[in-house]
Amino acid sequence: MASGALLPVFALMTSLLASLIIFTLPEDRGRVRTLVNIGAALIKLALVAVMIRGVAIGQEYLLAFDMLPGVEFVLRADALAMLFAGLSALLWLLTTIYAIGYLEASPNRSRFFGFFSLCVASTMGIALAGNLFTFFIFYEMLTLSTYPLVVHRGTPKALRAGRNYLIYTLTGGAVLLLGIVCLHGLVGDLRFQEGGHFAGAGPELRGALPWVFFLLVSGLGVKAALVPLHGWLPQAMVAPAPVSALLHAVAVVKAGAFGIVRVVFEVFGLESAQSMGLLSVLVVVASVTILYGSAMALYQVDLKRRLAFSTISQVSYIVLGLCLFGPVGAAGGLVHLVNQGIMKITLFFCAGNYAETLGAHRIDELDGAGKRMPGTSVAFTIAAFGMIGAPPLAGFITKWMLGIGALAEGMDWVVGVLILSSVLNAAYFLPILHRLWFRERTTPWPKEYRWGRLETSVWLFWPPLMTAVMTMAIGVFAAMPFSPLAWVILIVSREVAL
Amino acid sequence: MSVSLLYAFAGVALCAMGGLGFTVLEHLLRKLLAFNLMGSGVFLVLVGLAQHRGVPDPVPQAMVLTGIVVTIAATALAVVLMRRYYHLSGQTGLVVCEERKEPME
Amino acid sequence: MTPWLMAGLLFTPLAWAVLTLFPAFRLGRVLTRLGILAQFLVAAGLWMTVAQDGGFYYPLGGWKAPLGIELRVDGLAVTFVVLTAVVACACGWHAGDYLSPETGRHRYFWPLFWFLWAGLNGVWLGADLFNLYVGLELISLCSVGLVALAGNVGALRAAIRYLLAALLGSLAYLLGVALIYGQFGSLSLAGIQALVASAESFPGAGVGLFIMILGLALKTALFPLHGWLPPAHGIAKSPVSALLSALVVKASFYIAARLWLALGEELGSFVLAQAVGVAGALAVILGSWLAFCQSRLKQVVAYSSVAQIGYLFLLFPLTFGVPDSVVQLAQQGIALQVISHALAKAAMFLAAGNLILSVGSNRVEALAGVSRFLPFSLFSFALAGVSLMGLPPSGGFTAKWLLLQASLASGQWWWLAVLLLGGLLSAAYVFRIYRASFVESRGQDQFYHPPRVLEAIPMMLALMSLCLGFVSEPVLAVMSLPFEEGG
Amino acid sequence: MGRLTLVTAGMVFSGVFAGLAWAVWTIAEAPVPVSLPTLVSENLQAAGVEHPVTAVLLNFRSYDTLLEIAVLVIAGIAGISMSRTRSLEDPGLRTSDSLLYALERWFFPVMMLFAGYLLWAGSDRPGGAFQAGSVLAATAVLMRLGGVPMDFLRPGVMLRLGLTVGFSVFLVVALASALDGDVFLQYPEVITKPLIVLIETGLTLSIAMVLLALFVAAPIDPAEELEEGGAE
Amino acid sequence: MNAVAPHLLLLSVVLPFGALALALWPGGRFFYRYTLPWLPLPALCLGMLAPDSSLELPWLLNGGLWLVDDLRRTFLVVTALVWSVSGLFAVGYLKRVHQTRFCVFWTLTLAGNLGLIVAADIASFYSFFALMTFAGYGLVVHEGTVDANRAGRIYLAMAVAGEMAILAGLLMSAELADSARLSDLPGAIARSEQRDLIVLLLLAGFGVKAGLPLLHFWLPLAHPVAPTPASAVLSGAMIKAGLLGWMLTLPFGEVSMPVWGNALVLLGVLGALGGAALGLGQRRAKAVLAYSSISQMGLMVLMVGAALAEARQAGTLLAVVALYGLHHGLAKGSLFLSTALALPERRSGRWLLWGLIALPGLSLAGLPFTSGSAAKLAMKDVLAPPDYHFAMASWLPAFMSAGAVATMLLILRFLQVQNQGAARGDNVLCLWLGWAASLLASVLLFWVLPWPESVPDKRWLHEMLAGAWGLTWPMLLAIGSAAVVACLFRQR
Repeated sequence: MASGALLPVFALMTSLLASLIIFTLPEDRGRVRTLVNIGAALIKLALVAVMIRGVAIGQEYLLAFDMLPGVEFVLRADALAMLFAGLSALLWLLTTIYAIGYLEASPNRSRFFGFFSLCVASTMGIALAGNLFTFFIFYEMLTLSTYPLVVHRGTPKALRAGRNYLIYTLTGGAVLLLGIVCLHGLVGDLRFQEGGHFAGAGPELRGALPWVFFLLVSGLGVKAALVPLHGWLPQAMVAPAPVSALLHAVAVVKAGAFGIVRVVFEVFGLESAQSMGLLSVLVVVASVTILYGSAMALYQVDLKRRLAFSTISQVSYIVLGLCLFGPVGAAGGLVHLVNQGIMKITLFFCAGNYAETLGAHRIDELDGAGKRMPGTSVAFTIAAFGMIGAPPLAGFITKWMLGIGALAEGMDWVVGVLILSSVLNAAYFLPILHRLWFRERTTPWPKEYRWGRLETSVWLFWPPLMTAVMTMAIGVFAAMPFSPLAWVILIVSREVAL
Repeated sequence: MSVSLLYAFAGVALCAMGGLGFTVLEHLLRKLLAFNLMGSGVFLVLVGLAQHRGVPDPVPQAMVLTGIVVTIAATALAVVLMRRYYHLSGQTGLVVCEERKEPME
Repeated sequence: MTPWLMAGLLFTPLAWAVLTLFPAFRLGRVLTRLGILAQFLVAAGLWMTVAQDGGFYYPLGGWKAPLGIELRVDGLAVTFVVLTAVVACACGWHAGDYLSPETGRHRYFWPLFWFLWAGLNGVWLGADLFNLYVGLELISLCSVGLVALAGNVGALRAAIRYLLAALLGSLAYLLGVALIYGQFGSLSLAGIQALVASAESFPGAGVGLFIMILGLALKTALFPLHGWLPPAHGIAKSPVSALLSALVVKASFYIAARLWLALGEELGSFVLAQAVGVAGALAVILGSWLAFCQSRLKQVVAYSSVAQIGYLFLLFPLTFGVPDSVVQLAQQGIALQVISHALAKAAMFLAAGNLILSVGSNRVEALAGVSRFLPFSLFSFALAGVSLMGLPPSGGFTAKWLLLQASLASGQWWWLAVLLLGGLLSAAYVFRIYRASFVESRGQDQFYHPPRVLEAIPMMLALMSLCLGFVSEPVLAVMSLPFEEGG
Repeated sequence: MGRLTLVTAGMVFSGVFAGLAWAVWTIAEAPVPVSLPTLVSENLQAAGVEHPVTAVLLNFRSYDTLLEIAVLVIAGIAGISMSRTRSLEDPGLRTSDSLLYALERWFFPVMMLFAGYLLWAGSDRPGGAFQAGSVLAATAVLMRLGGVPMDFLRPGVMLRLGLTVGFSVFLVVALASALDGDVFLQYPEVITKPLIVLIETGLTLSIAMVLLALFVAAPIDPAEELEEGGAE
Repeated sequence: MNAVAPHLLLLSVVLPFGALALALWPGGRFFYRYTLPWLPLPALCLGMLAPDSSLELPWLLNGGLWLVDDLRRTFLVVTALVWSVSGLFAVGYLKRVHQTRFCVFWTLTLAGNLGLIVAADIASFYSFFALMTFAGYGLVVHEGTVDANRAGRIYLAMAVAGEMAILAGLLMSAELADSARLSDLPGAIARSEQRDLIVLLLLAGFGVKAGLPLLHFWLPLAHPVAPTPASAVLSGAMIKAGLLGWMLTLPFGEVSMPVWGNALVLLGVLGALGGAALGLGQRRAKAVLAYSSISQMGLMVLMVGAALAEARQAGTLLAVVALYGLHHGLAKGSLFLSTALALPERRSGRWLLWGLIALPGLSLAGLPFTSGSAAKLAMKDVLAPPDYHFAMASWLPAFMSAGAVATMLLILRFLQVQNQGAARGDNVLCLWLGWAASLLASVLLFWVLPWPESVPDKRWLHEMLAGAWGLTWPMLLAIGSAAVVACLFRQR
């Protein structure tokens, strides 16, 4: 079926083309750029929506051709892909809107938006990749297209962060490549396949596969910021707020986590990974990361830095979920892919708003911001509570599923990790909220801008509110069809064909 | 052991000497001469080794002729380059050395 | 049809070389561009012929192999012919706008350019050891002439250094030819290959092969014999650098590779293969490191060539004493690496030329802030860099993939580390330049904008090297004829 | 150059000598599987010339020769690309010795004759285009040293024509040969010899010109061009 | 009514959320505070009038179920009443500064409080519980003083800890029950091997809210510093949420757990007496009241302990606890509100008012014919030692009497402090109205409110006469001892 093969390509192409068009636009054609940006985002959203519908009724979208002898390039839209694709398409739209407002009147916008779209194209590719080889292609493309965004400001700090980012991610990429090649050498080209490939693997494979798994996961773990591979992430927050938002919520970090999901679910298969004892190690790493990230976040005085450490902690929930062996835990991990994205993007939007409107970057500069910027602060509050895992917000759904999953598999100590991490989350988020709402402002803001009637620019105002509403809606309407949770349960039911 | 084979061994010796000269000499013209020496050695080996059984072989001879032309062309070009280099920089070696300004010829 | 294609390939460049010797620069440019188009069509036509009907031997003068000179027209050769056409096309076109017509000696660029092209085609198709020697010399002298065209002391010093190295290399090669001819009495590569397979041992010819490879390695600037390359490639005019780095060094490597693949298994030894591999590995690592340390833009690119050439020599260990399937993988990987490096490096040099033109300085730091004004050339540079780094989806990546597979399958896992480390190091130097362009400085705010066509050409090359990954399969399919005996 | 380096290099090249000598020795021991001389003599009839070396050069392996001439032309071009254009006068290269001048007037015709003989002899005994060209070039060098003005050596159309004439002739023949055959450089049976002589004549001229041009090319052009992008 | 009930159920939870919209524009913000008294009214109607009814919300969280049943009705009524009268009081009490903020947090807390009562599925119950907890923080720290911030910090820390304990407990029990309904939990816990751990987690988690001794530290800090109406709802209504949490989740009636029962009884006594002892030393009226709350909650904990220890008695006991909660909520609400009243200048008016203020206090102490007496009698009735077999059972009457004495002493202390500390002057109308309504609810309305059905029949009047002495002697003892102490102090 022609349209079946073409839809994924179109979805990929919309942002790729947008990026090319934007690159060629002169700096002063702001209006056209905005039009292209938002138009492409909308088209992509529509395409993804169509595919989601199709996948739900069991349609197959597949494009495959040989890139090298015996090595395929595969684009395939399955349920898991659509989870990630849907998230990135949705958040791309919002982030684009936000970024337009954020970068108003700053230099190098063509460059910025060009790479921005490229970055989203790569994310889309990562989502739709049908085998590890294709995945790797887009994975590295993502690395490259985010670098210019990280160093966008061109300050020494940004450049340093960019350098570290590259060192980490490229090394990770190399390790990942090694893993993929090894796997390829062992068993040839493997498409992602529900239930994995190694259910009946013989002993000769079982000797080598754990090493391959180790290589793959440590390569992916760099982007997923698993401790001790997380060093780049807190530094990368020097990037402009929309970039951090995208980096933390959708693109880079998620790409790593998503990759781990693919590897565990669709290359190794949950059961064989478990039977090889691979997941027990990973679950410890994830737990350590969760606690470490949360603990480090406590000590940060810079708002975005605190958020960055929070990301380190939160993303590992996804990995943790996978390693709980059971379908419920897996669902919890997967749904956090979406949940964390939406919550974290809200937080970064808000942090950007504070920085852009009030000039407040540090947490102690936020006293009384709730009165000055109620909308933003409400959004921030909701997202922060979501992160803590307060019900009925998105984060709660995750924690609940994870907890149930862990208990169902007899890993009770994981609940302890969850609880401890929630306490830590509360410990670093609640003081911020206190400052926002209950501290009196006595000094003028560090650097205030006014935008007429609203508390900040229109472009900046609505995106965080919308994502905050989503944070709530995801939690409250978790049981509705097409909610992330429902979709994840669909995925899990296909993955773990028990 | 024919005479031709002796040529071949002589060629080998020339090659080694030329190679030595090419490596250790600094003056560009000397290097070039060493190169030519080597070239001659190679041609000797080419012809000598092929004809050591006493059968004259026109193919290596033709090759040597061609080789000579090529070598001459290269040598001539090298000399032109060296002269121009000397005119512009006043140096006879490749190692950059400001004070030394020896006569070229 | 085929004879005319062959004529077009071998003789039109020569004819054009003579033609363009006479007019002044501008008319020469027009003539060249016409010729470029013709050549391109011819190359494409030949490629299609071979892709359809398979390879063949073409006896020149009607004399068959041991007596006369035969050309071997197979998939690999025509692929390289097409590659040459693409790169030469781009460089020639670029040079037409890049070189200043006012400088008198620039008119000689055209004939040298055409001779170079002819020589390259000769080498790709050559199957006769001595004929290859003449082809090599042709290429070397053209290259030296082109380097010297820059006209200043530095260029002359570089040209002399280059010439001496090239001559030494050629002589070593010729010495090897002499030994091989003495042993087998034949100059035809295919003939010798057949003789070698007759299970005898030929230690003398082994020495010959060793010397030939040594000489060719010198001409290819394999570490530690690379000293001549960076000055020459760094100081020449950008289109010239592009030609040299993309194609000229590949010619000598191509010969070495063909020799090794034909004779290596019998005449070579494991130690030799590994030693060459180690030299290649050192080239990759030290070359990248040196590239990282350079302060001038084109020197960075030139040292990058040293590093990238190192990869090519991994062919030697990866094809010695391993199963045929691994040999196949390694060959394909190296061939892709040659192609993608040629495209990428040409793009990179041309883009670097544009950058230098627009900032008016060749220092890396001078690029500060240029990303705001010249994203196009910079972008081409970066895209080419992607291929050098071996990141997907570039040809460099697919090449690396194949090599990784080959080293894994051959059990020589130590090359894995080289390949991966090399990629990271190349990222280091590429991004150093990229990074410099992102620095927001208060200094210079006005940059010269090169003509559009100058910007478009490197971009096209870079895109080609980037997209090569996607079409690797069909390219390799045509190429896979070469190493089996096509007929 | 330190003594140590010298000694090391000496030892290395002694080793090279030993290795090569050993290789030559082993090769000399072994039989040669293919005998090209036999093949050459068998095909000499069809080659159009009696002398086997010339036959190899200009018929069996004529492609080599074509490229060889190309190399010469390239060297010439590269050489003149560096010469100055305005004047050929280089006082340092000129001896206005009247005795030399007088001798040259005697020498010139003899040398020309000698060159012609070498060219013609090439077809059945040692000799040929290169030898002839060298003699011609030597003559011209002598005359140049003697102060004979040779305006055609100025880098202009004449010089370039001279440089390329041999090559062009060769090329035209090569192309034309394919008109009725289907392989390049395959001379038609009947006119093989005239064609070879024609080519040889052109080559002689060109070789002489190239060598002369390279000798004359006086590389003095004070206007040095800067490196791309300014100073180093 | 049956048809309306589900809608009313939805309305009573959603209405407060709807009210949040008022904060969006200036005009709405102006009116906002006037809506506070009305927001709990649907819930009140629901509690007063509606029969048992339920509402399925399949799209909510893991599938929502809200319902009203016997137990919940009592809690709903007390909660709605306290919130309503306090809201009325707040209209008069609020100052301009941060008024909207206060109203928003008030509304959110209210929504949480009402929601958690009607929620019958784990997720929405826990959601509302968390909402109440965290929004309550806004009420605690509203004044922004150093004390308030400190109290808020401790409140929050302990609340988070409590939430986490609850989460852990709920997770474990939900996993065991494999159900999303609260009603399935007790059975599952009872059958579980990890019963003790789960019980511990839930006891501790809800215990934070209920002011369980040793988990109570936040309470005497937070209740006094909050604005007065907020204190009233904190002590009157929200504190009961912890109690409700226990009742809904712990395995009452499923299995007897004497160890836990004994422990709880001991803790209860500790709270009842220790709270009183600490309260006596306080100098601020609201602090005294806060300790009184701990003390009263101690009595309820004692009953809960008994219920935990004796499965057969659990049903009745819980009903009595609910009744006691109803009584305590109304009375304590009224008492807290009265702390903000300025006493009239005229002596007669002052005495009159003072007497009225004292009335709910005396009710707490169990003055006959007050709500307290009814609650205490019911308590005495069910805690008759012969029915119980755990270690502490025989001590129960003594504990109760001691508790009564302690309560009376605290009330006296409160009255004393209040008399000394209160301002003189006029009050805004709404303050009067709010306080009067609370008094009315505590003294009169209590008798017509729907009591839990398992409470023995309302033959109270007769019994009250019979048991009057039993109720009064502890009061007299307390008054006497207080008088002695007072004399001693005066002499010195």
